Amino acid sequence: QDKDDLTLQLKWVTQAQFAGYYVAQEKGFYDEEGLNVTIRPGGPDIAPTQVLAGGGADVIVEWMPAALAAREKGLPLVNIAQPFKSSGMMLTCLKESGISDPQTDFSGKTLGVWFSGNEYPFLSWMSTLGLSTEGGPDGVTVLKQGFNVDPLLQKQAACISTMTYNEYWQVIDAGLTPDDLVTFKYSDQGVATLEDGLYTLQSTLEDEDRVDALARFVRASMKGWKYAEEHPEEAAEIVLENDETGAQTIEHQTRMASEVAKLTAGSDGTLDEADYQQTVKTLLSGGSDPVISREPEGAFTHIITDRALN
Amino acid sequence: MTGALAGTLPILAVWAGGWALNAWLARFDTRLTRILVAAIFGITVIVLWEMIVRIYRVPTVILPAPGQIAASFAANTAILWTDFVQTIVKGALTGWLIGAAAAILTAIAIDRSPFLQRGLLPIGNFVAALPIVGIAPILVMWFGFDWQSKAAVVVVMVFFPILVNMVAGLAATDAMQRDLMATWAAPYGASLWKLRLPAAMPFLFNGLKITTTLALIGAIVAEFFGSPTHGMGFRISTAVGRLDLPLVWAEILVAAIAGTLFYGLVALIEKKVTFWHPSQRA
Amino acid sequence: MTEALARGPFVRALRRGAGGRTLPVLTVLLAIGIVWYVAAIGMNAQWVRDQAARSDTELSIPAFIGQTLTLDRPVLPAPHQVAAGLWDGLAGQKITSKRSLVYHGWMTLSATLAGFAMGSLAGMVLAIGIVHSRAMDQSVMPWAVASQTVPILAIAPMVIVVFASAGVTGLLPKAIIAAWLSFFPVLVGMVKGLRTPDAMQLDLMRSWSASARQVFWRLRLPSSMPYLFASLKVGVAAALVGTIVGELPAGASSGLGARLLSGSYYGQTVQIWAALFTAAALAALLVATISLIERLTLTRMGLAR
Amino acid sequence: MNDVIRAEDIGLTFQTADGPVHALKDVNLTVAQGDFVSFIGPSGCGKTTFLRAIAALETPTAGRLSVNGMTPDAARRARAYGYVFQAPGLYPWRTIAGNVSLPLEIMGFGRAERRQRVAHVLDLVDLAGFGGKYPWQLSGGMQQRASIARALAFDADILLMDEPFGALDEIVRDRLNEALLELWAKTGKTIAFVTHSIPEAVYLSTRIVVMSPRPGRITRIIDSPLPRNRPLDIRETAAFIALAHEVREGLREGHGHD
Amino acid sequence: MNDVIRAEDIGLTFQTADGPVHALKDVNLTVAQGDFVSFIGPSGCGKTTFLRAIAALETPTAGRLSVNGMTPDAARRARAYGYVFQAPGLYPWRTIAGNVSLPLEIMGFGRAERRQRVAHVLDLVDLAGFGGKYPWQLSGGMQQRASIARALAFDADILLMDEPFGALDEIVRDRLNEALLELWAKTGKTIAFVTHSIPEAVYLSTRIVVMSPRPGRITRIIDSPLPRNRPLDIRETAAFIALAHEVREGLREGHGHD
Ligand SMILES: Nc1ncnc2c1ncn2[C@@H]1O[C@H](COP(=O)(O)OP(=O)(O)OP(=O)(O)O)[C@@H](O)[C@H]1O
Ligand SMILES: Nc1ncnc2c1ncn2[C@@H]1O[C@H](COP(=O)(O)OP(=O)(O)OP(=O)(O)O)[C@@H](O)[C@H]1O
Ligand SMILES: Cc1ncc(C[n+]2csc(CCO)c2C)c(N)n1
Ligand SMILES: [Mg+2]
Ligand SMILES: [Mg+2]
Repeated sequence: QDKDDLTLQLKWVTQAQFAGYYVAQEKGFYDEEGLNVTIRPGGPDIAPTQVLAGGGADVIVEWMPAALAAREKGLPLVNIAQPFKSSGMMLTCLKESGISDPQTDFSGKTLGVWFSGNEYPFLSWMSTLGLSTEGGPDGVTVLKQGFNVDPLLQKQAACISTMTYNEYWQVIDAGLTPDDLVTFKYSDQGVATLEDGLYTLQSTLEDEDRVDALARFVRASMKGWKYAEEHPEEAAEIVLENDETGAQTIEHQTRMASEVAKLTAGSDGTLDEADYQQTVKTLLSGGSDPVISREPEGAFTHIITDRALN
Repeated sequence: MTGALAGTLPILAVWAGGWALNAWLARFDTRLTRILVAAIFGITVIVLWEMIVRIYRVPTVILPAPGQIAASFAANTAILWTDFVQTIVKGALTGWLIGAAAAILTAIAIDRSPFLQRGLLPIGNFVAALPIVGIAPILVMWFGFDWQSKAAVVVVMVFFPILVNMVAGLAATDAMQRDLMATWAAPYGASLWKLRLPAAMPFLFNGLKITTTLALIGAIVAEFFGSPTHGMGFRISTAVGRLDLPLVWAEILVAAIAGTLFYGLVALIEKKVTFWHPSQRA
Repeated sequence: MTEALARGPFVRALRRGAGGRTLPVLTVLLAIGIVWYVAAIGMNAQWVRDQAARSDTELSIPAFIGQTLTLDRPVLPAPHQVAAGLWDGLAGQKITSKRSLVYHGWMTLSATLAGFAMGSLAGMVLAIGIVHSRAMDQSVMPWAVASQTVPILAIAPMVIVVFASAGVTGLLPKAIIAAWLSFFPVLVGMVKGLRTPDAMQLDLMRSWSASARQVFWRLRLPSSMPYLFASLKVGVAAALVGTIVGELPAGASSGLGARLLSGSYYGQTVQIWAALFTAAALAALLVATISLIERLTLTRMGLAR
Repeated sequence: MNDVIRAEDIGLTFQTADGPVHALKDVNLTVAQGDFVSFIGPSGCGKTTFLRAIAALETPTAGRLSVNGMTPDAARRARAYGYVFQAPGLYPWRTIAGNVSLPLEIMGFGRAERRQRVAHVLDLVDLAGFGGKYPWQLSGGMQQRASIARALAFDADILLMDEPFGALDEIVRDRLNEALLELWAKTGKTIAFVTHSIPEAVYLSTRIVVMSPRPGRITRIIDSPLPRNRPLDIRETAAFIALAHEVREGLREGHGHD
Repeated sequence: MNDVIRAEDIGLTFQTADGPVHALKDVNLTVAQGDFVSFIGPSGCGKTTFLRAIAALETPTAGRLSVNGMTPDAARRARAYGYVFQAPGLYPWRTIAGNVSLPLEIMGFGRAERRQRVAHVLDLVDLAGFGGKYPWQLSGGMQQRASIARALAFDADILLMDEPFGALDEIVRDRLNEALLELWAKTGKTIAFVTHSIPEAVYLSTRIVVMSPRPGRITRIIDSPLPRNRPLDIRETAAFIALAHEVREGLREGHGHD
C-alpha cells in the first residue's frame, strides 16, 4: 500500500543528538505509521531553515531562536513539536582564565561562539549582561568557533560554546579534567531557549493529508525518543550504523545518548507554552539589537501533537 | 504548464536579442565593440536572471534577484567594506604577496642546483595538484582565528603553483641565449639578472595570474574553520544562517569584483613587463 | 679497488639516480620527513608540558619527545602516526566499511570524475565555439574569468541546498561544483591549443580549400593536444578540490571531505591527515592517469620525443 | 587564350598599427600556361605577398587579378594551386607519408590512389623509405623536400614555390633544381618560383621577374633565351653568365639604401 | 709562436638515446693569428660542432685543443671570443642597442664607452637609427646584422661566425662581405667562418677547410692564393673561379648520397 513520503532535515551531523529519529527509523516505528521517512544529516554550514524554504525537506530540526528569527524574515515556520524539554547549551571556560562569575569576569575575554543561526542565544545573554560583542575592555571578543573544541585547548579563547552532551565531553576526552574547567549553562543563567524542535512551513499545515502524515510522524518519533531514553546503548549503536562518515565512536555516542536523554526527559512532544514564553522573552530582551523585535504570532501549533497523542 | 511556456518565451526572446546584437557588433572588432560585446553579454545574463526569478517566482532564500542584491549592496556598504579589508586585503593580499615572494626566492635558490630542482619539482608539481584547502582547519588551529591563519592558507595555496612556474621559467632560456652568455664568460649574477629573470617573466606571470583567484578562495574558505566576527567567509556563512541571501550575494559580488580587478591588475602588469613576448604582441 | 667500485652496479645506479629523479626526490622527501618530525615535536610540546604541569610530573627529555610523538590528539601528528592511520584506513577495514578510506576515496573519486567529465566537456565545447565565433569569444571569455572569481567554494553549502531544493542530491551537486572549477583551465588551455596552428599551417589548408570541419579535425584538434592534456591535468586536480570542498562543510556524509570535517570536528588530527594523504594520493593517481593517456596519445600521434 | 595568371595594376596595402604598408604597387604581369617564372628581389620587396595574392591568401587592394580566367578565390576553391611555403610547415603529428597524403584526404582521393601517389612523389624528391618517419626525425633539407612532395601530390595546375630550396646546401640544391626542371618538362605545369639566388633563377626560369621594395614593384621582366632543356653545366655558358649579369644589374638598380 | 687555434686529433662524440653520434673525428688544424678560415661542408658535417668546441661550448672527447696557448675554457673566461650564431638569438626584451650593449655591460664597460661603441658597430652594419627598435620590429636580415654588431662590439681577438649571412639576400650579403673584410684588415682579428656558399668562402678566406660528414672530418685544407686586398670583382678572375672549382670538387667528393 502507498506510504507517505517525508523528509527530515537534521541540524547537525549524524549523532546521538538525533537518536530518537534514527531509532524510530530502524525500529520500524515510521513504517508502522505508514511513513517513508528520509533523514538528511546536516552540517556546520547547512541552514535547515533554508532547506525547508527551498523545498528540500518537509520537517526540520531547528533551535527556536533561529526559527523565530527566520519567521520575522518572512519565512512562516511553525513549531509542531518539541521533543527537547531542556536546553543543553553552555559556555565552558578554562579555570586558569580566571572566570568565575559571568556578571563581572567576561569583559575583555575572548569567547568562542557558533554562528550560522546558532549565535542568537549567546547574543541575547550578552545583551542581558550588558556586554558589547565588539571587543574592547567593556565587551567580549567573539570568535567564530569552528567545528571543534581546539580554540579552548589551544587557549585561543577563554571560553567556548559546548553542549552538555557533546563538546564538553570532547574537552574532557582531550585530557582536561572537570577541575580544569568552569561551565555556565544557559538554563542556569536564565537565558535558556528551546532547542531541537520540529518545524514545518505554515502552508504545509493547510493540507489535511500532510497534517495527518506529520501527526503520525511526530507520534512515531516520540516513540523513538522514549525508546532511546530507555536504551541509550542500543540507540548509540543505531546511530553509529547510520553514520556514513565512520568517525563516531561507540563510547562517545553512548554517553551522548544518556546526556540527551536528560534533555528529552519530561517531554511528550508537546510544546510547553511557558518554555516558549521564556524563549521569546529572552530573545526580545536583546537591548538595542534584539534577535526578534516583536512578539511572534502563530509560531507554534498544538494541532499535530494533539493528534499524535490521541 | 502554459504559464511556464508563456514565461519561457520572453526569456528566449531576450537571450536571442542579446545574442543577435552581439553577433552583429562582433563583426567590427574594435576596442569599443569588444568592451560593448562583453558588457551586453553580462547585462543579458543579469536581465535573464531577474526575469527567471520573477517569472518562476524563485524564493529569495534560494536565489535572490539582481535587484535585491544591488539593494543589499547599497544598504550594507560599511559591512562589505570591513569584510573586504579583513578577508581580501589582510588575508588574501598579504598571503599572496608573502607566498609569491617566498616562491620566487625559493625558485631562484634551487635554480642553481639541478639536484634540488630534480628533487623538488616533481614534489612541487604534486603538491600544486593537492587539495590544499584541506589543510585550512589545521592552519587555523596553528595560526589562530584572525587573518594570520587566512594568510597562511593563502601562502600555502599559492606557493607551489608559482614555484613550479618560476622554476620552469628560469630554465626556459633557449640554448643559444645561454651559449652567448657563456661566450662572454658572464658570471652567475649577470646571467640571472640579464637572461634568466627576464626570460622567466612570462612563466612567472602565468603562475601569478592563476593564483589570484586561488588566493581569494583560500582566504574565504579558511574563515569557515574559525574567524573573528567579520570577514567575507564569516559573513556568508552567518548570513545564510540568517536567511539574508541578498547579503550573501552582495558578498559574492564583492569577491567577484575584487577578483576580477586583482586578475586584471596582474594581467596589466604582465603586459607592461612582458611586452616583448609574442603572446602580448598579437 | 675503488676503480671496480666506481664501475659497480650500485654506484652506477646511484649515478643514474642523481642524474635521474629518484635520488633527488628521495633526498627531498627525507628532508621533509626530518623537518616534519622536528615540527611535530615543537608543536606538540606545549600540550605535553601543560599536561605534565597539570599532573605535577617531571619528564625526562626522551620521555618528553616520546610523548610529543605519540599523542592521541596531536597538534601535528608525526609521520609514523599518519602512516599508521593511513594503513588502518586503507588496509585495516573492509573496503565497504564506513571507516575505510577506500570507501570514502571512492565516493570522492566518483563525484570528481563525474564533475571533471562535465567540466572538461563544457570547457571543450565552449572553446570550440570561441575559436569559431568571434561573438562568442568576445562575450564569453571575459566572463569566464569573472566566473572563477566567484567564491564557489565558499558558497558550496548553499549551492548544495539550492540543488537539493530542485531535487538534485547525492553525487551530482558535488560534481557540479567540481565541474565549475575544472571547466576554466580546460577552456583556457583548449582555446590556446586550438589557436596554436600557425598562419602557414592554416594557409596550407586554405590553399587546398579545406572545409572548416576538415581544418578542425585535421589541424586544430591535433595541434591542441599537448595544451589540452596540460590543462586536463590542472582541471582534474581542480575537480578534486571542488568535490572535497563540496563535501566539506555541506553535510555530505561520505567522501574524503566528510572525513576531513568529522576528523576536524572530533579533533582527530590523525584522521584529518590520513584523509588528506588519501586525497593527495588520489590527486596523484588522477594526474598520473592523464599523463599516461597523454603519453599514449602523443606517442601515437608522433608528438612525443 | 591560355594566360594562366593575369595581373593588371595590382596594388596591395597592409593596414598596420604604424600606418599603411605598401607591399605591392602597380604590378602588371601575365603568365602563360607552362611558363616557369622566377621572382627575385631584396628581402621585403613583396615576393611572398604577390604569390599569396595569386593563391587568394591575400586580397589586392587595387587592380585586377585573374587565374585561369576566374578570381583567385574561385581558382583556390577549384584546387588549382600547389603551394610550397618558405618553411616546410609539416604537421608534426603526421608521418612524412601522412603529411603528403593530407591534401589528398582533404580533396577526397581514395585510399589506394592516395597510397600510390604518395609513393610516387616521395620517390620523386628522393625520400622513398622515409614515409614512416616523423618530421623531426629528418634534417631540415629533407623536411623541405617533403613539403615539396606534398605540393606535388595532387597535381595542381599551378605550382607556387616560395624559396623552396633556401635551407639546402649547394650540392643538394643542384640536384633538386634538376629534378624540378625535369618534372616541369614532363607535366607542363605553370610554376611561380621565389628565390634569392641569381644562378638558381637563371637556371630554372623561362622568365625572371626582378622586383624592388618600398613599395614593391616590378623593375624588370627578363625573358630567358636559354633552351628549355638545360643540363647543369649550362651555367658555365656565356649566355647564362650574361643573363645572370643582367639580373644582377636589375637587382642592384632596385637596391637603394639597405 | 702565434698559433691562435691548435687542434690535434680532435674527436667529438655525442651520446644520444639511439647510440653515439660521431660529430667530429681526427680533426687537425692550426690557425695563425690574423687568419680568416672558412669551413664549408654539407649539412650535418660538424662545422657548428667544431666552432662550438673552439668556444668551449662543447668538449672534445678525444685529442687536444688549445686557444691562445690555453684551454678553450680558459680562453672563454679571458673573453677571447666573439660568437655569431647561425640564428640571430637576440634577447626579445631588449632593444637592438640594448642587445648590442649587453656583452659590454657584462664585461664592465662604462656607460659612455658603451654608448659610443654601440653607435659605432650599429653604424658598421648599417643599422644606425634602429637602436631603439625591438628585435621583432626588424626583418630577419636586420636581426642577423644586429647579432653581428653584438659580436663585434667588445673587440674580441677571435671571431667565430656560424653562417652569419645565411638569411640575407645577395646584394646585402655582398655589402657585408666587403665590410667584414675591411674590418678584418683593419683589426687583424682571427676569424673562423662557416658558410654554405662556395663563392663566399673563396671571396673571404685565407684558408678554406672542406669537411665531409659521418663522421665529420676535414677532407681538404685549401690555402688561398688570392691577395689580402680583394675588391668584389675579384670574383670574376680566373684565379677565383679556379679556386671555387677546387672547393666544389672537394665538396662533391665528400658528398656521398644525400
Ligand atoms: N601581414 C602583414 N601585415 C603587415 N605588413 C606585412 C604583412 N605581410 C607582409 N608585410 C610587409 O609587406 C612587405 C612585403 O613582404 P613580403 O613578405 O612579401 O616580402 P618578401 O619579398 O617575400 O621578402 P623575403 O625575401 O624576406 O621573404 C614587407 O615590408 C612586409 O613587412
Ligand atoms: N647536442 C647534440 N646531440 C647529438 N647530436 C648532435 C648534437 N649536436 C650536433 N649533433 C650531431 O652532430 C653532427 C654535426 O652537427 P653540426 O651542427 O655540427 O653540423 P653542421 O655542419 O653545423 O650542419 P649545418 O650546416 O646544418 O649547420 C650532426 O649529425 C648532428 O646531428
Ligand atoms: C559551525 C557550527 N558549529 C556549531 C553549530 C551548532 N550546533 C548545532 S547542533 C550542534 C550539535 C552539538 O553537538 C551544534 C554544535 C553549528 N550549527 N555550526
Ligand atoms: Mg618571402
Ligand atoms: Mg651548423
